[in-house]
This record gives sequence, structure tokens and C-alpha cells, in this order.
Amino acid sequence: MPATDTSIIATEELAAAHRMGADEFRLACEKLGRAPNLTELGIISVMWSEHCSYKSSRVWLKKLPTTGPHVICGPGENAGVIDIGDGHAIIFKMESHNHPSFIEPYQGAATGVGGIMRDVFTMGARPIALLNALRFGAPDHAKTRHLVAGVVAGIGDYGNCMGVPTVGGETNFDARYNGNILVNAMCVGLADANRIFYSAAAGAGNPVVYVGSKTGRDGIHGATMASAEFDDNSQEQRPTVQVGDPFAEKLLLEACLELMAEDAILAIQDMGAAGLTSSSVEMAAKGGSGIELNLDLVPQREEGMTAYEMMLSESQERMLMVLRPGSEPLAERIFRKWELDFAVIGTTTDTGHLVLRHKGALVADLPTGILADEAPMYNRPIAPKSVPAIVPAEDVPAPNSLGDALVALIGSPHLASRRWIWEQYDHMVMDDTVVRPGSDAAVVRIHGTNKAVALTTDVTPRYCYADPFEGGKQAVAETWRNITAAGGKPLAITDCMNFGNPERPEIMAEFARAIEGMGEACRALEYPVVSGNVSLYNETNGEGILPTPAIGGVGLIADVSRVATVALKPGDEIVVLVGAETGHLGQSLWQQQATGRVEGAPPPVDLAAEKKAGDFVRGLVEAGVTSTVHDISDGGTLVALAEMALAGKRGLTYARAEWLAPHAAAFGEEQGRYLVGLSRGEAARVLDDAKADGIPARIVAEVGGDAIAIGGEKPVALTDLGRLHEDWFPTYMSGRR
Amino acid sequence: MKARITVTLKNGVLDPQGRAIANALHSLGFGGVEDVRQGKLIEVELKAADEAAAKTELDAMCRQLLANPVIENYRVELL
Amino acid sequence: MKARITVTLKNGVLDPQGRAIANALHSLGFGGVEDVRQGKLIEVELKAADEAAAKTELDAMCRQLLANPVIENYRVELL
Amino acid sequence: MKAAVIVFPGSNCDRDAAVTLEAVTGVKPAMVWHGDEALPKVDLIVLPGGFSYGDYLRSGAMAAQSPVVRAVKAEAARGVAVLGICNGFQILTETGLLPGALMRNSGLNFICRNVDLTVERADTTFTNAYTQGERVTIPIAHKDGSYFADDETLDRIEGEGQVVFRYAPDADGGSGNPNGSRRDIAGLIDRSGRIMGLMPHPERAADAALGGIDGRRLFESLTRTLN
Ligand SMILES: Nc1ncnc2c1ncn2[C@@H]1O[C@H](COP(=O)(O)OP(=O)(O)O)[C@@H](O)[C@H]1O
Ligand SMILES: [Mg+2]
Repeated sequence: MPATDTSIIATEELAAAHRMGADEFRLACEKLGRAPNLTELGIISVMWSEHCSYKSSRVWLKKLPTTGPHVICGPGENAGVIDIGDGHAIIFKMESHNHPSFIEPYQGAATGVGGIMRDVFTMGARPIALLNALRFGAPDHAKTRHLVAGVVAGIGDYGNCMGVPTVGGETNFDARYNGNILVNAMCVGLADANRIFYSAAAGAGNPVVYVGSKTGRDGIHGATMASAEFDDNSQEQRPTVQVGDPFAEKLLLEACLELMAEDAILAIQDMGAAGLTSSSVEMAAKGGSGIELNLDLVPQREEGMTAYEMMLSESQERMLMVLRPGSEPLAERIFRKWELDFAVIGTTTDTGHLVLRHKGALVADLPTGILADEAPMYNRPIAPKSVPAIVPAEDVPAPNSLGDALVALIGSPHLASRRWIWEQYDHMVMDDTVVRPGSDAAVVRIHGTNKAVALTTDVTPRYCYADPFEGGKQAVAETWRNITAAGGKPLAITDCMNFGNPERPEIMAEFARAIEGMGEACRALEYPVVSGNVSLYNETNGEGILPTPAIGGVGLIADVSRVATVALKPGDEIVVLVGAETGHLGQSLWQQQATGRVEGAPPPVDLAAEKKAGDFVRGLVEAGVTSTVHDISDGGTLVALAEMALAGKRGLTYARAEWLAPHAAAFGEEQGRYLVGLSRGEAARVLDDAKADGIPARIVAEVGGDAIAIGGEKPVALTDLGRLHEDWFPTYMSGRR
Repeated sequence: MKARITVTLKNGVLDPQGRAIANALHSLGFGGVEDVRQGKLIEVELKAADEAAAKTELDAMCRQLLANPVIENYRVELL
Repeated sequence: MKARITVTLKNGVLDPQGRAIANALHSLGFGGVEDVRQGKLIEVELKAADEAAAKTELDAMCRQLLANPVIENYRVELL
Repeated sequence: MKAAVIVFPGSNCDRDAAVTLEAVTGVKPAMVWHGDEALPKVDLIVLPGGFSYGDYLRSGAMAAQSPVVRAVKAEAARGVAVLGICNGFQILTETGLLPGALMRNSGLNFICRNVDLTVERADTTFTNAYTQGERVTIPIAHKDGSYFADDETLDRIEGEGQVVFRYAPDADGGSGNPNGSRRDIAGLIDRSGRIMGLMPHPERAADAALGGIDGRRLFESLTRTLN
């Protein structure tokens, strides 16, 4: 960029260089009544980018249910807030860092984690857990191993240094992510329900304060990059990657929380994508005020930064606050104690404008409305593709032996243990991790109490591709199910909508239908959306990723001694399957294993049955009848049973559904099902109760021995199965596979 | 043949390590320290036909693995 | 004044990072690589009366902070 | 027993240590900020886990040079017990209060998992509630936990009985050493018997709700001895 000068007046060409189309440029000039100067153009272009304005997605996001008895603050703030009783609030959100992580996996993933934590602690919460939803390309793709290594190390190093446990997440491999991986990070924080901090900066004459790290020329134009499709030239955009400094963030966290305990902050907003621009504009626009900044006062890391550069810098570990007048000295003392920069850089006004001065000159004067509420909004055309027909089980090849098929599935990249990943994350720090990674949902105790939250992230992208509506439903339902399996009452979700180019009607249709499916599930399960993030243009050379609406769910466990995990326990004699068995093999991992493809309709989600079965199972955990529950998902019943056996180091004898083809019974991926470990006596009672409630349930396994015994076949020894399950990841990452 | 590769952060890229070291040196009383940048040193022992071949190979190693051109510069010296 | 400090592991101290780099280079097809050792590069910009004073000061920095004598050697060069 | 927990910028197991100390001793420890000039009069000083000053140069290196650690050294010289956990152990080796160094794990990655340890010494201030040779399970969480000292030093510390915890072999005979530590060393005591450092986190294994209580007896030992 040339040195900024108010004399450089924007043109269509200059706008195009900022990825702003001619129409939008004309609209901007019209609204402004003149052409913007270069600094102003930079500000408008980032605020109008997909990343900040949600211009393609807003019309659809509005359709999601966002209210409920537990919701304190839904979408629209830095993160969502729910009430978990006793004066405690849980603040959480998920966000993508896809493009930066593809270009520089370590730093991209690390700064993603840093960013989502700031969204949560800016609202007054201490982060208590992190999760991450990762999608990589095919394992045999040349870049995959390097990307996995970098992303995992980046997430781990940042969260570990912050001292926040990373307790869960998910990892998929699919060739459709070869050129565009997905790195979605979720942060969950705990706050005092009556001390939540918001970003609206109402009122004039209040000091605007910059805290945290200094501003450098980091990631200038990151926000527009995140909204642009990749092409082979994108390697050229490299300097836009930022380096994370978790130590600075840790100091920022402690300093902010220390100041938040005082009565000093009127409004606070982290500087994330589009840094100083979006934070100042959003604070003023939400508060109906204006903001005037003197950029000379911005703490700078590099010499000779222009107004343009300062406004668009994405340097990390920074916050913008509006303080109660007079509290500056107190705030300054706290930030200096933590060795962070602190500077009063402006004041709020009643003009409704963002006004910037630099070196004595007025360098920008823009009405905030243009930048926020009046940003363009598109109702883009959609062209839904037809939903494929259900594939009958007979059309999916059957294995010669269920045991061999189980061995193949459990040792495949899709189902192999993720221990290699989560052992690199400190998942125990803060001493409240009651259920560690490796179960259905992680359980994190609310410090100093007897209650806990259950946390999970889920989506099955292959289902979403086949049928975005059912896939959207399924993603929400699966988080609900995972929380339920841990014994939790699901309360609310956050989402991270990762899709391709919305200007293509078939992609826009995927987005729209997924939202509709999610909304239907949220309504039926009374499980609202309180925060989220949209990442579009996830494509390389015109090939889109699988539609991936990642869902992060939060549930409440009232009594931390009543939780369930997947591992078979010493008292378990019987495994009961709760839910209906129909042998749905379309889109299943077995179909993929057997044919190399997935085809047909995904398994449908019957939300009424889902709720009934889930409430029933949760009741068993709450009553202390069982502490062993696993939901049935990828790979079907036999895989889920094997996972319980491996985790508990106890064998079992499998009794398949005799009315189905054996492979459909074993590997069908019907939804809304759970496996429950019980003593013999309790099993009988549970079956009676299920029957009385009209919920399908039957005995699916007898526990015992040290193998998975399958009628008429050679038993599969747990030690062998366990080795395959555990070895895939370390072997792959060592380069030996 | 022996080579020394140094990998340093590009100008303008945040260097938290370097800054932390500078701060620590200051608090130890080394007031003359104005700036610190941290980098990596990689010493490679390799078989190559001649110096030119070695240089080409080392250069390829840097581009492919040892440095990330997004944020780093590298320099190769034969010893 | 500018100085370059290199910190390397002592002989006999295992260097898992160096070994991992060597393995990775091999699997990328750089068969000529025989050994790799990784170290640290610390570039310091400092004010000092003269070269001798700078050297003394840099040496003190290394002994007090920049290198751990149990496992590391260091070398100071003025640039 | 009165205890103090030192809080460096970047410490992150300070609260965990304090909670466990209070649960075991019934007394809230004093939390001492790294910038504080003087230490309160206590029987035990804990250097907690975390990433002091970001650990950007070498783990523990910068903390070892901090003023508060100078004060800790002075207290140690007066006979106050010092316990370094994880980053605290790294700090103690960096200061020279304990011999050797903690290097990058041999597998290079951060590792967080339960490990089995053998108690080599059950007659110390820190471990008298254990039995000699006992096998206990305590979590680790570190990237730089590979203990190194040269052969001569190793022979000397073994000879003087300074090795308190070792990584135990796996049930199936595997090494069980998670990080490449020489002679499987997981925890050490100094010659005076008043300073101990260990990589595993006993404070993470002191609450049954979190899945294990084998670390609790370390704090019970201290209470017994120092009361
Ligand atoms: N897919 C979504 N569903 C619900 N809310 C969303 C979604 N995407 C974004 N939001 C909400 O829109 C607001 C702006 O999001 P974003 O720009 O990602 O926040 P930030 O500026 O804090 O990074 C947030 O309140 C977020 O929760
Ligand atoms: Mg935000």
C-alpha cells in the first residue's frame, strides 16, 4: 500500500484491489455523499467484507431460534451467554481460522485459539475449557501430515500456555479438504451472571482505551483474505499471517479480569479480525454513539505506520475499552502491573461518526451506520440439489466376517483413536476436568461447586453434503446426544458455518438448508443458538469443501458424581441398546470402507424419538442407575460397542438384531441411539421402563471376557483391536505410513 | 561437508521470544540492550558432489522444510 | 553494535529436534544428509563503549541467561 | 503448616496448587506475586506449574533470574522447604538448586497423560506418607521434561539417594518413560533434603472426582513433617 494520505481518493480500481465490487463501491460513495479516501476505503472494505458484515448469511441466520429460559445473551455480542443457576453464567463461542491455518498451520491455529478466548473473556468470563473441530484432507495427500502436526502443536501450545484445558473436539479426514482445511476453535468461560460485560459504548465523553500488545503491520487485510477464495497464487499473500503470543494473552486475560472486578469498564471489545476498525465501529454503532481516535497515541511496534495500516492491522492480544471517566489511573495501574501497554487513544462522542486523526490531520470521518447496520445484505439465489434416495442395505456389500470389518473400521483414519492429538493438549489444568477427552462429551466441573458442564463439538459433513437439511439436523442432534450420554442436560449451542462460495447457488442452498435443519432440531430439542461464526469461500480452484456446519454444545450436570462415560465399568454385565434399529447403511463408514464411496440419503433424524430416547437415558444417569453410556454414531452399533470395550478393557458378546442383514445391524448409522451398561438386575428393569414409555430397547451385548465375541466367528481379542485403534495416528504422524 | 543454516523472522513479524529475552536482559541490568531477535540455527552435515550441489540442495531443504517463507528468512553458509 | 550469539547443545547431549529434522529431510528425499543439530540464534543490538566492552557484556548475558551451561555451549560474534 | 505459592506471570497451576494445599492442610496458602520484595514467613514454598514469563528462552530460565527466586533461594538456605512442580522443577534446575537440566521431550511433543511412578524414597520430607518401592499414578503435562545430567552427576545423585520418583515400566514391560529422561528420573531432592522438584503434577491427583488421589500423600507428607 502506498503511504496513506487523505489526498488519495478511492476509485473503482482501488476498491477492486480491496476486493470490493463496483456496485458496492458505488453504494459506498452514494451513502457517504463523496468518494472515500484510501484510509476510509480500507475501513469500509473490511467492514463490508463477508467476515465482518455477514452479508450473505444474515438473512438465513435470522431464522435460527436464539431465545430460551436459560439464554442471557444470544447472538450479536462477542459470545453467547447462558444461565446455569446459582449466579453462574457460561459464555461460549466457536470460530474458524481456516485460511490462516492452511498457510501457516502452527501460527494460524494458535492465533485462532487466542482469538476465540478473547471473545469469551472480553465478556467477563474466565475461560474454563477449549475444544476444536478439525477437518483435514486425505491422509495420503502430500500436505496433510504437515498440516496436522502444525495445527495440533499450535492449538496445544497456545491453550497450554494459557492454562486453559483443551478438553474435546473432533477430527475428520476427507479429500474435499485437501486444499482448504478447517480449524474451528471453541472456548467456554465461566462468569458471574450479574457481571457480564458488553460491547455497546453508549454515552459521549468517555475515554477510549487501548490495552494489550503493540500494533504492528500484522495480517493487514486478513479479514478480506478470510472472505476470499483460494487460488494457487494465495501463497503470495503470506505476510498476512500473524504470530501468536500466548504469554501476552495470558497477561491480558488476568489484567482484564482484575479490572472487571472493579466498577470501571463501560464497554469492552476484543480486537480480532479487522482489529481497531471493527472494534471501534462495533462499539460505537451498538451504543448509538460516535468515536474519535487520535492514532498518534496507539502503541506501535513498528516505525512509520500509517493510519491505514493501524486501522487494518490484525496484531493479536489487544483489547479496546471504554472506561468510566476517572477510572483511567486505576486501570492503568492494573495493566502496567501485568506489563501490558495501556493508552487512552480517544473518546466517545454523540456524533454517530468514526473520526480519526493522525499527525494533526483528519484522516477519516465516517458515519458508523454505513459501516455496521447499513452494510450491504444479500439474499443470494439458491439452487438446492435433489436429495438422494435411500440405499437399501442389500445394495451395500457385506463383509465376509463382521469381526474383520470391525478391525478394518476401528483401525481406519476415520475411527482411529485421537489420543495422539489430545495428549498434546493439557486437558487437566485448572483441576476441574471430570471427564477427559475420549468420551462422548467432556465434563468440566464449575470450580468450587458440585455441578459441571458437558461440552462437545459435532457435525458429519458427508451427511450434510448428501442432504444439508438432514445433515444440519443431525449435527445439532448429535451434540445433544453426546451431552445426554454424559448425563448432561443440553442447554444451548454455538455454531461455525464452514461453506464454499455463497455466490454459487448450489453452495448457498447448502448453507440455507443446513440452517433450516439446524433450526428445526434446535426448536424440537429446546436447544437455542446463542453464538456462532460463518466462514464462506472455503474453496480451492473452484472446488468447495464439504458443507460443514460445526456445532458446539453445552449442557449442565447438576451433580458431578452422576456422570457417564463410554468405558464399561466393573459392575456392567449387560449392554442395552436404546433406540430403533433399521440398518441404515447409506452414507455410513461401512459403505465407504466397502465401496470407497458414500452414497444415498443420510440416516434421518426423528426429533421426537430423539428427545424421548435421550430424556430416558439421561434419567438413568441422573438416577445413578448407570455410569456407562455411549451414543451410536460413525461406524454403528458394533463399533460403538467395541469402543466401550476398549475404553473399559472388558470384552463382550454381541447379539445382533436378527431381523436385519448382519452388516446393516452391525454398522448401520441410524440416529438417536444409545448403548447403556447395566447390571443384570437393572437391565431387566430398564427394559420394562423403556417398554412402558414406548421406547425401543433390547439387550445387545453380554459383558465379559477379553474379546469381542460375534456369533459364529473367531472372537476379536481386545489387545489386538486396541493396538490397531491406538496405532494408526502415531504411525501415520511418524511418516511410517 | 558442513553447513550452517540460520532461520530468522522476517522484519515486521512479531517476535515474542526476542522481546521476552530483551525484557529479561533489561531486568538483569543489561541496560545497553536495544533489541533482540531470536532465530534458529541448524547445522547440517551432508554428502554432496561439490559446493554448488550442496548449496542447491540446502536451499531446497530450506524452502521445503526448514523455513516457512510466510514469516521467515533463511541463510545458508558452507563451513 | 550488533552481535550474533549462537547457542548449541554440547557434544554428548541428545538432540531430538535435530534428529527429527534429519529424519524429515530423509523422507523428503535428501539422502545426503548425515547429521543435523539444532541450536538457537540470538541477535542482539546493543550500545556499548567499544568492542571489548560489548564482548564482556555479551559474555555475561550468555552465562547468566542465554545459555544453560549444563547442556549448552555458546559463541558470540560481533557483526 | 503455612505455605506460600509463588505466582509468576505465566504461572497457570498456581490455583491448582493452592486448592490442593488448602484441602490437605486446612490452611489457605499465601499467594506471592513475583514482583513482591519479601516472602512471608512460611514452612513451605511452592513453585507451581505453568509457563513463567512465557518460557520463551528455555523453560524456567527467566524465572530463575527473577528477584523473587533470589528470595526463595535465601529462604531455602535458611531451611524452608521448597517444592517445584513441573515448571517449578525446571526453575529449580535453572537456578542450580537442583542438579541437571530439563530438555525437550524425546518425542518433541507436549504430553498430558497419567503416568506410573515408583517411589524411590519414602523417607523424605515430601514423601513419607508413601511406601518405598510403591507404584503410584500421577499425571504429567509438559513439553520440556526430559531430565538430563552427565553420567558423573547421575552417579553422584543416585549414590546420594537424591532420586525420589522414577517413571515406572509399563505393565507389559515397556519402558514407561514418557519423555526420554535419563535413568527414568521424574523427581529429585537436593542434598539437604529440603528442596524437591518433580515433573508430574501431584496436585492434579488429589481429588477423587478427577480420577485419582495418589498425589495427595505428597502434601500429606509435608503436613506431617512441617507441622
Ligand atoms: N452462524 C451463526 N449463528 C448464530 N450467530 C452467529 C453466527 N455467526 C455469527 N453469529 C453472531 O454474529 C456476531 C458476530 O460474529 P463475529 O463477527 O464472528 O464475532 P467477532 O467479531 O466477535 O469475531 C456474534 O455475536 C456471533 O455470535
Ligand atoms: Mg469478538
